[in-house]
Amino acid sequence: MDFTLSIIYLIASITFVIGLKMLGHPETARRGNLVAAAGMTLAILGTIFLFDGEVSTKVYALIGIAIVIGTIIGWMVAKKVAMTKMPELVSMFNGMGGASAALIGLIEFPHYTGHPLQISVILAGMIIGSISFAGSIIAWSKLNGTMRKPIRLPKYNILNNVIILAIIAYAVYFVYSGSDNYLLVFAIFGAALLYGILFVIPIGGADMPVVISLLNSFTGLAAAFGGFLYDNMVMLTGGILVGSAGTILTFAMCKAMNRPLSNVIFGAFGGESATGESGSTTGGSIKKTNPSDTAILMNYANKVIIVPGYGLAVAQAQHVIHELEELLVSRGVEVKYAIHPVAGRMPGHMNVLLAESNVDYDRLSEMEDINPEFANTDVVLVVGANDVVNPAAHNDPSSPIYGMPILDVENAKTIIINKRSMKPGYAGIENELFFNQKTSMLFGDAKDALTKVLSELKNM
Amino acid sequence: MDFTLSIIYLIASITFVIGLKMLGHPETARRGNLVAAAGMTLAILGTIFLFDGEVSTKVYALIGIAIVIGTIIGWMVAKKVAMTKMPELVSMFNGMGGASAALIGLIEFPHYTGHPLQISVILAGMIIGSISFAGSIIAWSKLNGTMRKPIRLPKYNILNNVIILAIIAYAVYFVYSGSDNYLLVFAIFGAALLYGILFVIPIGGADMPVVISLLNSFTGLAAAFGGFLYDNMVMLTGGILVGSAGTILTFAMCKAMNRPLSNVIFGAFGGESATGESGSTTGGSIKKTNPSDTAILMNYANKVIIVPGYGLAVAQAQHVIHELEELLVSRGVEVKYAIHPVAGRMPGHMNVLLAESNVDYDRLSEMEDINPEFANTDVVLVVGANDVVNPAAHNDPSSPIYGMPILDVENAKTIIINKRSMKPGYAGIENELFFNQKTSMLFGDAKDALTKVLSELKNM
Amino acid sequence: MKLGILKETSDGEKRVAITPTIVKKLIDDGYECIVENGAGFESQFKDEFYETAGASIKNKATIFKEADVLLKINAFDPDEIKNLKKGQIIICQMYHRSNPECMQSLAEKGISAFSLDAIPRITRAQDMDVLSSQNNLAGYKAVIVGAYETTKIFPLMMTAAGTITPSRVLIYGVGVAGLQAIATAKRLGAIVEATDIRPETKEQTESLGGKFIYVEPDEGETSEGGYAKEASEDYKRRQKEAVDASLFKADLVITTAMVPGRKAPLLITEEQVEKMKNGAVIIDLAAMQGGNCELSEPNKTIIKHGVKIIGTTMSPLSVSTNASDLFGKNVYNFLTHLSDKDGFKWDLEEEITDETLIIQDGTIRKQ
Amino acid sequence: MKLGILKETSDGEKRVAITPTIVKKLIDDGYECIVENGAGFESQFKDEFYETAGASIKNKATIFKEADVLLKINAFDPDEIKNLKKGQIIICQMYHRSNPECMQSLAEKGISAFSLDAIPRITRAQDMDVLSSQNNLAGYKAVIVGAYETTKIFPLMMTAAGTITPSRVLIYGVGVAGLQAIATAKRLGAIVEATDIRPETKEQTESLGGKFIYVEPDEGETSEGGYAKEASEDYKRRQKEAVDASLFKADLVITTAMVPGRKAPLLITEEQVEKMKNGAVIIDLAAMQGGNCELSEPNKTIIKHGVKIIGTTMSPLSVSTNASDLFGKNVYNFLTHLSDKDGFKWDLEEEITDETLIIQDGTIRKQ
Amino acid sequence: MQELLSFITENLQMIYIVILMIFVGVEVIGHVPAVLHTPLMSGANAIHGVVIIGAILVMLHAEPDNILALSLGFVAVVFGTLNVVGGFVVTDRMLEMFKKKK
Amino acid sequence: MQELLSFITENLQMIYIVILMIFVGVEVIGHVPAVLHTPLMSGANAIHGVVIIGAILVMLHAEPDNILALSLGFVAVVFGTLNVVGGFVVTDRMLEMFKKKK
Ligand SMILES: NC(=O)c1ccc[n+]([C@@H]2O[C@H](COP(=O)([O-])OP(=O)(O)OC[C@H]3O[C@@H](n4cnc5c(N)ncnc54)[C@H](OP(=O)(O)O)[C@@H]3O)[C@@H](O)[C@H]2O)c1
Ligand SMILES: NC(=O)c1ccc[n+]([C@@H]2O[C@H](COP(=O)([O-])OP(=O)(O)OC[C@H]3O[C@@H](n4cnc5c(N)ncnc54)[C@H](OP(=O)(O)O)[C@@H]3O)[C@@H](O)[C@H]2O)c1
Ligand SMILES: NC(=O)c1ccc[n+]([C@@H]2O[C@H](COP(=O)([O-])OP(=O)(O)OC[C@H]3O[C@@H](n4cnc5c(N)ncnc54)[C@H](O)[C@@H]3O)[C@@H](O)[C@H]2O)c1
Ligand SMILES: NC(=O)c1ccc[n+]([C@@H]2O[C@H](COP(=O)([O-])OP(=O)(O)OC[C@H]3O[C@@H](n4cnc5c(N)ncnc54)[C@H](O)[C@@H]3O)[C@@H](O)[C@H]2O)c1
Repeated sequence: MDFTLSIIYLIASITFVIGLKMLGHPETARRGNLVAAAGMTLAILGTIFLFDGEVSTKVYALIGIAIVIGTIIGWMVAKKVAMTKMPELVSMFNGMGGASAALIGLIEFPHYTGHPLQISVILAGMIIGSISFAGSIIAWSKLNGTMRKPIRLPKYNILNNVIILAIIAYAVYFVYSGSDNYLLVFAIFGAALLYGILFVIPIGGADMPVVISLLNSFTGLAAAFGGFLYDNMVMLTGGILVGSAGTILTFAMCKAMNRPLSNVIFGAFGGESATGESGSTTGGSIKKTNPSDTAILMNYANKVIIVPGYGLAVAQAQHVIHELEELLVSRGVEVKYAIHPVAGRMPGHMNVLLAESNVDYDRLSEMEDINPEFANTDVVLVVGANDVVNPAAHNDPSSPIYGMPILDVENAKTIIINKRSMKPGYAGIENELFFNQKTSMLFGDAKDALTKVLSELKNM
Repeated sequence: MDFTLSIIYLIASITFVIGLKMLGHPETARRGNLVAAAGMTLAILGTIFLFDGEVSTKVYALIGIAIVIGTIIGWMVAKKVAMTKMPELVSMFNGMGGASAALIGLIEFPHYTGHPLQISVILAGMIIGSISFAGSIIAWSKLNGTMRKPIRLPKYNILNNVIILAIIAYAVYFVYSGSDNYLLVFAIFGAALLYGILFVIPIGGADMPVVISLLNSFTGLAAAFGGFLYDNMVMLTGGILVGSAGTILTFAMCKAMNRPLSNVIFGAFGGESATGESGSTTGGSIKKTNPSDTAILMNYANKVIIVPGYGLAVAQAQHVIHELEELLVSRGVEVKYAIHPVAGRMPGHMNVLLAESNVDYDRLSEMEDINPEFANTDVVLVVGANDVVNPAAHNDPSSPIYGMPILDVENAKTIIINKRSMKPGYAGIENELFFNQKTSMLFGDAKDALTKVLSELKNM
Repeated sequence: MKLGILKETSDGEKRVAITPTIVKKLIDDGYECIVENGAGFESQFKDEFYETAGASIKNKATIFKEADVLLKINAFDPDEIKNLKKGQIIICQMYHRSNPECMQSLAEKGISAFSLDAIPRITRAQDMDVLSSQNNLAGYKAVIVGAYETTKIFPLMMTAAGTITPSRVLIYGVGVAGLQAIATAKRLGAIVEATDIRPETKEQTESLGGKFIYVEPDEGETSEGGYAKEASEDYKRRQKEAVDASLFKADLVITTAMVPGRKAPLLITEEQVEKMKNGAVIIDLAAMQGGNCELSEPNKTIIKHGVKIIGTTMSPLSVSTNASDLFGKNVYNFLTHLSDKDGFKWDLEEEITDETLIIQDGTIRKQ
Repeated sequence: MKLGILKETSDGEKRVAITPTIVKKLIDDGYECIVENGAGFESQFKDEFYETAGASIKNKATIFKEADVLLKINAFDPDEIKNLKKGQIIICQMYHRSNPECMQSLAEKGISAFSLDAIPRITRAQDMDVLSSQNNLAGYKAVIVGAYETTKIFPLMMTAAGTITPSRVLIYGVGVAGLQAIATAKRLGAIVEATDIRPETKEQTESLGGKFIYVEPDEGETSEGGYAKEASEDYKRRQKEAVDASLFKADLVITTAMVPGRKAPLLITEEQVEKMKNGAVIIDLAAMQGGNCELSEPNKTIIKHGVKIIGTTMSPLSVSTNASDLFGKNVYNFLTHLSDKDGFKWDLEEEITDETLIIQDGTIRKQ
Repeated sequence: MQELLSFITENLQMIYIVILMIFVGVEVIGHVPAVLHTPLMSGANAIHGVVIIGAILVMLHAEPDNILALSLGFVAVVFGTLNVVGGFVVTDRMLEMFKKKK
Repeated sequence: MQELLSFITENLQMIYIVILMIFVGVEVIGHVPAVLHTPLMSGANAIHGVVIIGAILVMLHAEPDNILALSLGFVAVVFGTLNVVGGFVVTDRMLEMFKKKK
């Protein structure tokens, strides 16, 4: 292989590693992405322009056109897409990568019949690529809303296992037999696509990110097989890197959701749905969040309002919340406490509590003063409060708290609610705020949860 | 190369990586060491028993004897050495590794004359090995007390640079000339030894751990060159691993000491000594510690006593210390506060402070009750107290505090003192406790420092 | 509508029903206000303050003559009732269930009367709830009085001259007053224990750093509309057993236990007082309702068996400035809920009006 | 050696110099103790308690006759001095510099006298320092008295009936009493500000959560042996400027500023009081030494310009149990430092003995 | 079996590379805050777009008249480019929220 | 120069391995608590004792009558063994303090 190209590939591999590393820290993430992109550009240009063999201009032109088309579409779509649609786009792009890998296998197959090793590599790449492609497309359409309900055929688990085993057995036979039957390859290709579809279809929309991450690492693997085939180091290393990092990421995501991976994938077959967890009776669906996301949101906010309630007192979390507030202030965030007149269980309960941890009196705002401020607040952190932020007081004349003035946290950009469960507060009524689009629930004892948020914040 | 051996080497390489990784976490560290040791044993046995060529029993016997001798000595010394002497032993072992690498070069040289690449690899391994060997021995003798004072020749910096440049130039010339003059090799060997000595000699004893870590990564590099030479993957990977990990570790150690590496190595030439920093006038030397060591010490202690003083109040660190105490208690550590009757600036100052953060009254002990307990206490954490733990009250009749009862923290196994500087307290007098063998100083504002300790603790 | 704000007549009462700040708000809302001279003096509100706020200062007789609505904190005394005119409306705390004769004479005058203590304990009415706002201050002040009266200090102190052990405070009844008492005593550094018949108060006590003495509750509901029900004999026995150890060690005991419409439960007998510490203090906030302590007498301080027993509900009176502030705000919220500047709404379907309107145009609606 | 413990005679004094616990320790050390009957009554120490501890209860005359050493808190009054016998030793707070006649009459009796207020402020003597131990309690109680007397509550409270703003407490003089006052007021939730002539008190104030009002100090040393020196006229002017804004907003003012051996500095003039809030309270702990407030009178409560001015040093007296505890411990430490069961050491080289022994066998050593 | 053995022996260094890369991948992700999970996934997704190099190679190697290979290759390159370009751009957009003050 | 180029091209995989190993080394150390610095150094020290394999190979390769090589090799093996055995044992002893309860 050409020396310069080798070095270029080496550099590209290194940028991938470094880029990925940088992606793992909020401050460097953006630059990391650029680093990896630069390495990728270098590798692509090198591959095209430093190619050793004879290539007709026609082919060059085709390649050029393909790249231009891909670039324009990719760029436009990525730039235009709404923030909320990004995950599905990632899924789509992932599918493209898988398809690309599968196609390579399909094309290369005839050239290598008879070399069992190469054939196995080709088949592996093709199968994995196809699964990833088909799975991603399903994931995309689920996130997209095209396919709404998880579809469950009977005996799912068994069916799926049978298919994948069949594919593997068939591939092994194929390699050993040394067959060069192109049609059979297409059959395998088709079976893999089918498996991809069946794999994702029963999984609920809320678990899609995990699935995408898994398929992402599949595609990495497929790319690595390509690297094996061509003895191309950058494909190999890049693919393996994504394969391993993607796998770890998948586990990390499951952990953040507090569920084992098997539960995400196979749990689906058990008929249990992700939204079924919310434990709510109104049937609306809630979003859960975790300390680390909470920390990031607050760290990058301009204005945070904390709404303490009885739960803060029960958890005796006044010291932690004060520390949190101080840290945020030291990072340049504007922080206030919104004190509802009947928060807690006695008049002035919140005041006693916060005075104990030396919260500055000037940071406490009365309800009337703070209510207009929620509209320009980035994050509201509701800690162990419930009735005092319940919009039923405005909306529901039949509610026992109807007519009570409340803190209008609904107007803020993001609402994070920390409590232990979906149980109601003093008034014993449901709170529709928990089901608000803008609301995320941070479940857990206030002291525990805030301590975790605090330590995440410190690590930023 | 033999297949089985390759796999064995592969496994060994992996154990090294995993072992090192495990060594980085307190809970897994010990097992990590064993994992790496197991891999090493495997690699050594494999090398001997799976060797392809014809070997006379005599040579086998010699190898056996050498290994037995090395094992017995190494084992005995390592088992017998006192805790405090361990760092110097590590230095010594490191030197042995360096010597071994250097010797390999010395022996192999004649076989490879004329292969410029091999010769450069051999020379590099030999030079680096020699420097590491000589440097380690000096480091050992410094820690050992044999060589006490840093020795400084005039124009040190220049002299050293000249020597190392000369060695490199000479080696390059050697490779290019294709010379096979064995004597010249010995000359380079000698020069490298000299450089190793000169390199370490001016550095003060307190900085030796950093130097050893640096030499450690040197030896790793030398081993890796050996790996190149023999195309031996386990040597290569093991050596590179230690080389890179050792370098990072060196920087980490410097960072923990709050000094740049250049300051450790070249600062020596500037005539500045490590103990000169203490800023004390009594000339005794103090030990500094850091939040992470403090956290580990307390985490693994059975009993910790906290001695609060006026500084705790100034820093308003009462909430943090309480959190620290709670965390330790939850980890099964027995924690008490020792309250000196005149700690702070008003009667009951510490009580007010600690009550504010809800410290349980039962955890507070009066001086008379707690004094006998220090003897079976693992760690005493003195936070912003000074006069109330000053042994001058017992020992120095001329002291203004002579005759005042104090907290006998001296009797504890380890004493950690947190304050911002070496400045005296209310009584305006020096405190010899700071210079006690058992004492480490944790400098910094109490709130800052304890917050750091706390977050280290949480990560354990 | 013309509102007349009267000076309180009961002994020791220092509060006033409406403060200058509230007068200003009422006038902004279009009401007229006339204030009896000296009404706010004891709560540090001078007559000038009222005048600045827009009220006119008049003497009692004039007010009774001119006002459409008469505002007071405590029930009207016979002298005052005599001066009422048909069609006038009065608002005050009447405790109508315990004062049937007074209701009778009011009805005879052909007036309408709203009682503030009858405001239902519903969420919507929280900002009119004078019992909560005043009991809250009572809880705070009871601790201050206790700290003032005992010969010990509250916090633990380890000093050169030896260690002072913290005082032990025991609180019976963890309602509004009890909770604030827990908070305040805790703030001052005492060891605080509390007990109540309603089991949910355990968590509430702990949320303020107090220790709860748990007594297994009677079977069935222990509370009703937020208030406690009466305890069984068996409960009382078990309560004594559980609390006695703490009682005999306590330096300060504050009792706040009440059951609406009944005599306050008897929680501390003379026999128990005898075993208490020499120098201990009992503050009985339920003294007016019969007292939680056998020996307590309303508005009196007694020393018996070495224990000082203070029977009072007067605690909020001594923080008259704040107490009047809150009371005034409650009344304001109540008033603007029931009426506007042109008159009352008389919406008898509405729960708050219905519950508080005791006498309507000379007819007694509630007994 | 026989120690006689006398009942205090001054008005309002509730403490006792030695408590039963200390009696026990003294007896264990080999001393003999006789206690005047009723001596501890007001501090909640009954005569039985002393007897249980090993003392015998006697009447005053007997004690004066039998005891080798006579112990009291306050200076001996003329009646008592009459009863002293040559060779007896007395220990109490004599304030010898302000009472030369009293010293004279004591000297004439040919006795020896130790004054507890003369104990030097050295580290070694901290556990005998009665001024520190009593001022500490005074600081605490001053805040409690303040909270008792004002018509407002201390903490901020946001309630359904509106928000109560926190009280503002201003403290002059951040010595032992001042610091404890800051701590206590802060605990109760007030906004606390303080000022002092010694600049090092800034950090101390802040270490308790208080806000310090900094006044640029005079050139040169501001303190001597831990005590403040007298302030210059210029300083006083600057101090007023800096503090006035806070003073006129304060709900409670506690003054503790003193300069040993001199009249207490005048910090609040009548003119300033006039501008203070209606209903504010001033507690002048320096009233006995001339007062920090122009209007204050020792042991009197005055209301002027709407401000209640309480002149007292009596604050520790009202926490007599603890005050006696600490005082007794101080005296015990002092006594065992100077003597053993067989008699005094009379080591005049030793600083504490030297400074406190005012009269030796009828000769006045210190003026 | 023998084939496999010899494969392993021949490609030993490749295997080292794969294993080490796995370690690197695992370590690099280490403790990433959860809020970065999505951008990280997206970034990794862009990186595996490196498969485009394979697609390019296919085309470069293809006979100019092998229509099937060329057209499939063409599609593969378009897909690959989509993966790469779209991947990096969308990641960048996701990460926009992290710019701002420290 | 040409030699170097060809060396690099020939040993490309080796270079990948070296670079990846460096990454692994760096990442593995990452954020190690300071108190583990010394044991970690000691453990790493034991690992580079892998140089003993070189020393063994030297002896294995040596002619049975090449006294110089054999004796130097002998010394090298002894040294290497010391490094390995001593290193692991002393590390283990250092780490004893970390055993105990969680
Ligand atoms: N202020 C007064 O004077 C007074 C007096 C009496 C009644 N009230 C009434 O009390 C209510 C006060 O409203 P609020 O919003 O403060 O309280 P709330 O409505 O009672 O809600 C408190 C919430 O805190 C959560 N919580 C409890 N312990 C927790 C812990 N350890 N960690 C995290 N969360 C915890 C609970 O949910 P989980 O169980 O799911 O964690 C609960 O939903 C009002 O309805 C008011 O009318 C007030
Ligand atoms: N309790 C009383 O009633 C009373 C009254 C008056 C005087 N005193 C005297 O005060 C002394 C009390 O002893 P002590 O040991 O409590 O205090 P200390 O001897 O005054 O020592 C306090 C130490 O805290 C350190 N410090 C200050 N601010 C700090 C911060 N923000 N973070 C960390 N450290 C900080 C200071 O060292 P750095 O500056 O280096 O940080 C100082 O050496 C005794 O001498 C006693 O006699 C007591
Ligand atoms: N939801 C609302 O709008 C609202 C408003 C104000 C108060 N409240 C609630 O109402 C409850 C009662 O308040 P309150 O202070 O006016 O009550 P209260 O004054 O009637 O009684 C005081 C306390 O004494 C207790 N008690 C009665 N008998 C007892 C006995 N035998 N032994 C021990 N304790 C006994 C009661 O349980 C109560 O906690 C409070 O918990 C408060 O939270 C609710
Ligand atoms: N080292 C020891 O053993 C020891 C023992 C007890 C007290 N002390 C120290 O001695 C100091 C004095 O204690 P104290 O309370 O007995 O003093 P004090 O009672 O004599 O005076 C009270 C305070 O008033 C202040 N003051 C005087 N003139 C003032 C003015 N014009 N304006 C404002 N403030 C003025 C003083 O600075 C002092 O802080 C304290 O700081 C204490 O820490 C030391």
